[in-house]
Amino acid sequence: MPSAPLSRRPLLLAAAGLPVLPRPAAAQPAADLFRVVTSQEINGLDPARSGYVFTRMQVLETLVGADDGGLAVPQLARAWTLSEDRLTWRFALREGARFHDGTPVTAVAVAAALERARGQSGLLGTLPAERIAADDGAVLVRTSRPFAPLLAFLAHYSAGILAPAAFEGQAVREMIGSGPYKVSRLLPPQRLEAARWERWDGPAPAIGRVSYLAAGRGETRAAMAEGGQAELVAQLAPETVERLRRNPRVAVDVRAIPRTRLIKLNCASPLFRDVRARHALSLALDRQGMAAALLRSPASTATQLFPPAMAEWHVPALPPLRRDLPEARRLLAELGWQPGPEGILHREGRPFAFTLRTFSDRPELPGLATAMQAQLREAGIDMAVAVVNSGEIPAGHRDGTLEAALMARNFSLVPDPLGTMLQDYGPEGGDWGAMGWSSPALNGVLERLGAVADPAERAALRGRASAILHEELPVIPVSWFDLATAVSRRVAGLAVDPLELSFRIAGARWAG
Amino acid sequence: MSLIVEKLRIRGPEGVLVQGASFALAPGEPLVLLGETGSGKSLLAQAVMGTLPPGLRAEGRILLDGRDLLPLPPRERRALWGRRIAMLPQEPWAALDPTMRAEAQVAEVDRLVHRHGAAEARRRAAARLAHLGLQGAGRRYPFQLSGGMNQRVALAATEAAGAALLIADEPTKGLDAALRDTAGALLRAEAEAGRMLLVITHDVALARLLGGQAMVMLSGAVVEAGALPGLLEAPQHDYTRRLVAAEPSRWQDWPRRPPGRAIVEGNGLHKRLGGRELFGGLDMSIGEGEVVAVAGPSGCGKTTLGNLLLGLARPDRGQVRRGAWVAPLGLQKLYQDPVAAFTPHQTLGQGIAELRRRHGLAEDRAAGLLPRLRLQPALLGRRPSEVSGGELQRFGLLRALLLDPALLFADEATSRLDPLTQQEVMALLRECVEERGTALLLVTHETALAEKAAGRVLRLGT
Amino acid sequence: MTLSSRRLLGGAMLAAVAGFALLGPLHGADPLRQNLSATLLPPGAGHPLGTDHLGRDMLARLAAGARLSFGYALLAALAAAVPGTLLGLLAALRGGWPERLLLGLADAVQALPALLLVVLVTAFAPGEFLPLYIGVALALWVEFFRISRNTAAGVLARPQVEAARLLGLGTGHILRRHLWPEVAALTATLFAFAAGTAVTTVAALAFVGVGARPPVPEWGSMMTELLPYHAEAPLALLLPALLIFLTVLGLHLLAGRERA
Amino acid sequence: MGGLIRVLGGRAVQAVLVALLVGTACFLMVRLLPGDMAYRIAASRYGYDLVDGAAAEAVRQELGLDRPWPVQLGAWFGGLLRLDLGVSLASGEEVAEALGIQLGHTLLLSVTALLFSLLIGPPLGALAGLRSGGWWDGALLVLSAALRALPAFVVGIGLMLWLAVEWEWLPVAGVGGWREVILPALTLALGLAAASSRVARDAVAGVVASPFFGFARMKGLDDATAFRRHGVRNAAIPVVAYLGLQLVILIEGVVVVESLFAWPGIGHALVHAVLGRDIPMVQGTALVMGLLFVALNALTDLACWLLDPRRRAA
Repeated sequence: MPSAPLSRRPLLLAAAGLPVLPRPAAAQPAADLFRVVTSQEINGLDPARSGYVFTRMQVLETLVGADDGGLAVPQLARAWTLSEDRLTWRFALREGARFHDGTPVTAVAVAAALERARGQSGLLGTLPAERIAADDGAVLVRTSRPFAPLLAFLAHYSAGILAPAAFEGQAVREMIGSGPYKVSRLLPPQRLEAARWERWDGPAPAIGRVSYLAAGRGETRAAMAEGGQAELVAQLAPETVERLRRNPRVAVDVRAIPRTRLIKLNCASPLFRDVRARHALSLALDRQGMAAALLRSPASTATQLFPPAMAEWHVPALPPLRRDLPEARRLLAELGWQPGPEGILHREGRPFAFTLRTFSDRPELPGLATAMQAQLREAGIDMAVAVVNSGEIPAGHRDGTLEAALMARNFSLVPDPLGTMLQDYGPEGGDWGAMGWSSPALNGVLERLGAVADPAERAALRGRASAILHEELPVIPVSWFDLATAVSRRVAGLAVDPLELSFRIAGARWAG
Repeated sequence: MSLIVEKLRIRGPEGVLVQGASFALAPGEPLVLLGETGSGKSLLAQAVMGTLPPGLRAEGRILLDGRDLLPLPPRERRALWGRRIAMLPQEPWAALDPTMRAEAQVAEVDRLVHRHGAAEARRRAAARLAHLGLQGAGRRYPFQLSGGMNQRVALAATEAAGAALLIADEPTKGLDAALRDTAGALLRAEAEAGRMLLVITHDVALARLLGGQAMVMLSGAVVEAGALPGLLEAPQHDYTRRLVAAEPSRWQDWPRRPPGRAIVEGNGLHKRLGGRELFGGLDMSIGEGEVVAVAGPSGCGKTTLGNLLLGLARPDRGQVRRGAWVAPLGLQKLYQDPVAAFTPHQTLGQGIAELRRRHGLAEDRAAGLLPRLRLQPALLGRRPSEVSGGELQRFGLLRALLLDPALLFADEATSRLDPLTQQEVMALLRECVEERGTALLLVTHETALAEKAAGRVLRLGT
Repeated sequence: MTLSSRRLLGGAMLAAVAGFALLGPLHGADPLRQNLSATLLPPGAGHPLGTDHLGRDMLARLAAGARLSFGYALLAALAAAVPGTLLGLLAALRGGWPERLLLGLADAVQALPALLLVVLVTAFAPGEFLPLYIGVALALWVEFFRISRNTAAGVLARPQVEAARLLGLGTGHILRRHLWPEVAALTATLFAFAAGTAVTTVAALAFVGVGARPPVPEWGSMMTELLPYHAEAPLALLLPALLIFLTVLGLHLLAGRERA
Repeated sequence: MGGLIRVLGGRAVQAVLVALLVGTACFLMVRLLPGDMAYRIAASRYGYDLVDGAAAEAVRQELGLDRPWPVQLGAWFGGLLRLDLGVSLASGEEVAEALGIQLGHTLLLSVTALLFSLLIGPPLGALAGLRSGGWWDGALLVLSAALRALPAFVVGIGLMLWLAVEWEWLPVAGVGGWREVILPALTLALGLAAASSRVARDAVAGVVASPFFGFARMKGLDDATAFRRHGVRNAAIPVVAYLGLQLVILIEGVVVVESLFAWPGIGHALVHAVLGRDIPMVQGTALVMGLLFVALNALTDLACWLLDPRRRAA
């Protein structure tokens, strides 16, 4: 093992009075075990709750998967067809697929699992499906209206297919999937161990055993990567990325993913009703500073809502969002805001003050909120920060008490962002989208997008939608999202999935 | 085998504490050091043992079998402990390990100091305990044994060590008369068995019991020395004379007075304590100007009876009636340990001032009482821990007298005092009875004292 | 070390922390002023103690934090000490069923995880300081109650109290002259620890996500905020700990009596 | 024997009190919290990205959150009598089942931490007590104040970087084998030892100054023997008695340490349950923690009873 470069860690240890001695021989990990560390816990067996663990660990399979670009690829379904009327989908299954209890994966079992998943409140519940049934060895899904994003929905982890024996009534009692790895030990909410499923019908995975550990703290995850105690560490905290890059043991993969940190504003409130106020707020933000200092990724500075990674929605021609304090002040003055005591803007005797709700599930958010607080203060805006449970944001949206929220929105919740767009920026707004704002023009564009098939027209429509959101700013983009993953150099052939659908361990092998 | 002490002088930071004491000790003949608290007699014992408190320094010579101990390094002096010099602890119930059985505490000396086998050590310990009349007590813990039994366990452990020189510092402190006699006999037996015995005490009766030689110390100096009991029969020095005269058995009887109106009356009193019946169906009354003593061995319920009469405790059955004419604060008490009866957090003067304000008493009351109780006004500025036990007990009396009590309950009020001080405090109590007509309830384990002072003696637990 | 020199040392430590709190602002930096292009600077010119992850001046933040943490911690300890001690005295004096009731309550509260208490109380007003410390006080009062009740019960059994009663000196006198001086000595030591516990509990709360509202420079929250940067700026992480250490040790030495 | 029964009986009463207080207090407080409970529960069920009004409404219907609160509370106590703690609102698991697993982990962690702390704290404290006023006495005071001043997460990170990353002796975090328990247990143990070393120091100083220790030396026992025979047991009594109170620190520390070291214990579960408004889980967790506290205290009572013959006789 090469000796580590001089780090500042010894400083901390020395400051704490601990001796820094030469390290002993590295602790040898158990052979043929691929250890995954992430932040997300295992909350139960039901795919609707913790499916992401089991699908990413390739224990659980969905009918279809998605490639890096979000296009559907075969998984349990080896092929599918869509009827003329674009209402009936027919999925042919892999013949040799077997559940981990040894029973074959039949169309009946798949249909039953999907039917049950629809009954759970969750994403699949919103599917406009009329009928899911087995038909002559294939799975038939009939929708009530043409529904293009169906494949994307079926790729979602909550649509994971469990064996009939996994259920006891409606409840999931055992994790019996059909993927290349079979659960050998489960210690919820922290740990999962799985081993190669010997009767897996695909190419046998090169790596025999896998384990999953949920470590909530970024520091812990970073230390595990640093100490060579994990082969894959997902969701690295930004401040640890730089350090890990210098670590010869791991390769750090940082890639933009279709997720954006943004401020949701209550556009119905007098503060933000005028689009100029929203622009002023946007102009007051130092996105570059935050991206550089807090996110450690200058490229993640958001210049518009959609990151370049979402090539279909990102419009390079849009004027980038920027910081311009004098312009922000000018816009606010135009709206009648005058500097008052302590430099806070006042209008008709009332200060420009509001509370921003955010949450610590994503550890960088409170820090960003604190940074923005100071930046807005320079423009004379008094923003308080409340770190709350994430549920307070949709709740506040519903009861109208929300003034502003800082959050991260995933546009590939289902691999096609259109579903998310419809949910967030429709006429009623959305819990994680616009609030008190609606644009007939945008509604028209989105409606058209669902019906049109011509690629050129679709591209134009998407560009139009992006432009409207950019102009109106119902939400203020702050930064795009980098997914940072550390992969041990002991591993080869592992490509990080930008959609976070799978860790893709089955396709990896040990290096050297 | 001998101990010779030559011109032993002990210096402290504030001057000389013991001025050139010399004596010699031979096997078989005890040496008793008599004197009051603070006379330096304990320092003498500590100098021999090598346990002087830090800051004190001994000069002169202490020859044990011809070897001078004073120049020896502490480690070598430690090595003598148990094997050559042993010290019988004060208050043996505190000197025994509360979590170890009695026999083990004796046997460990044989096993760990003298390296006998475990079985042999146990056998020896059992024999020693049996010899001291403690058959069957070896399996018990110190808290399950009486004070006297604990003292014998400690003696057995000391004996086991086998030192030729045995030092006993106030071995009868806190013991009642019967136990004191037993302890004296045991110590004398040690001397007769051929040990050198040095006993430090203020108890003249113990000295008489032990016999041998005696030295009387006063303010760090030896004022008189001689053989017992001759020294006590014909004391030369004034202090010795007073010491001897202070023995209660030599007191004059107090005048007997007819009791006046009843102050308190107890009828059919029953009381159990710790699962044991103290008394059942006891009748008792105290009249104006009367002196009543309650006597008996420790633990017989003397204090409890007094507390019942004062209303500080309730009887299980029976009732206590107080004379209608008695003022609400007309019953007062003097405590065995005066230090515990005062709050340590204020000066005596502050305490008295507070009492005066509370009850609206005239300012010169206390001032007038001070000379009567032979108390210096300067003492008022001190805290309870900064005056002597005798002085503090007189302050306790002063405090009670301010309230014109009809009855004073003196609960072993003089048992912790030096004989002379005891005599002095008792004399003051007598004056109260005679001049003010205050009734007195004396609780004491000293039969002689009870008989001299009281017109009526109630014996409990016999 | 003699008692008085220990006290002197303890007083000096507290004076140092207090002086820091008072003199820190003289440095002139705004504890809230950010500079995202000068984050996590080591100590140097302009920033004598460096900057934090948002480029805020550490000296200014620590000094402001001293006023907050120090003040609030003492307040929380006081809020626990006063009712706890009073209830303890009351229980010992009154005896009977109120005493049994209070003892049972204390037992039960003690068995309740203190963190749960604090989390529940703070959930009413997230990020506010007062509930945070009220929650801490709610958990801490039990120890004061116990110590004062046990001490008072011990004192009440002493002859000095019986004598005072016989002398017709009322309960007020017993409380003032007999119980209080004994209880106060122990309470003082406990107070030192309670104040320290308050600061570290708030830090622990901030760690599990129930802390002060940004951008308040409170020592515990500062440590939580700076924890991710432990490798880049270890000093910034340890400075608040150093101040807590001085406060706890100072209070401990000042309070005197040896007791854990 | 009667003394022991009385002591343990007292603990049993305490256990019942704890159950009543914990159940009611948790329930009322969680109910009184601002914000909509259905949203919180839905958020912890499906992840915050997927919560919307519909999911919350479904939760509200499913769990009967519209029922009057006395009915809900009564239902919980009724279940408790049947040893049924209900079903987690968030995960849908049986609370008792989930706690069973978590409790095992927390017990393993706590007991290991307690053992470590006993190996560290009392011996160091005893050394200071033997020479009270000496240099080590002062150093230990400073050390224990430092450990008290450092929040557990800072100590934990330090140990993690030192023992796991720098030296690679131990796993950084996780659960599964015996090696994983060492770091979190050590973190907790240092905090505990900071306190127990002070108690041990005082106890030993007290024993050394006691007449019975002096008498043991005067009997001729050398210092080491005297301490072994008469010091250890007597000094151990207050230390063990104090352990009972210390357990509070332990249970507190568990929350932070479990979250830092990804240890699937009960403290971790408690924070999640409170943040997620999972009332049955909060009640169950707090109840188990409270009863754990009572049970461990009963154990220390028992230990004191065995150590101290005076208690056995009482």
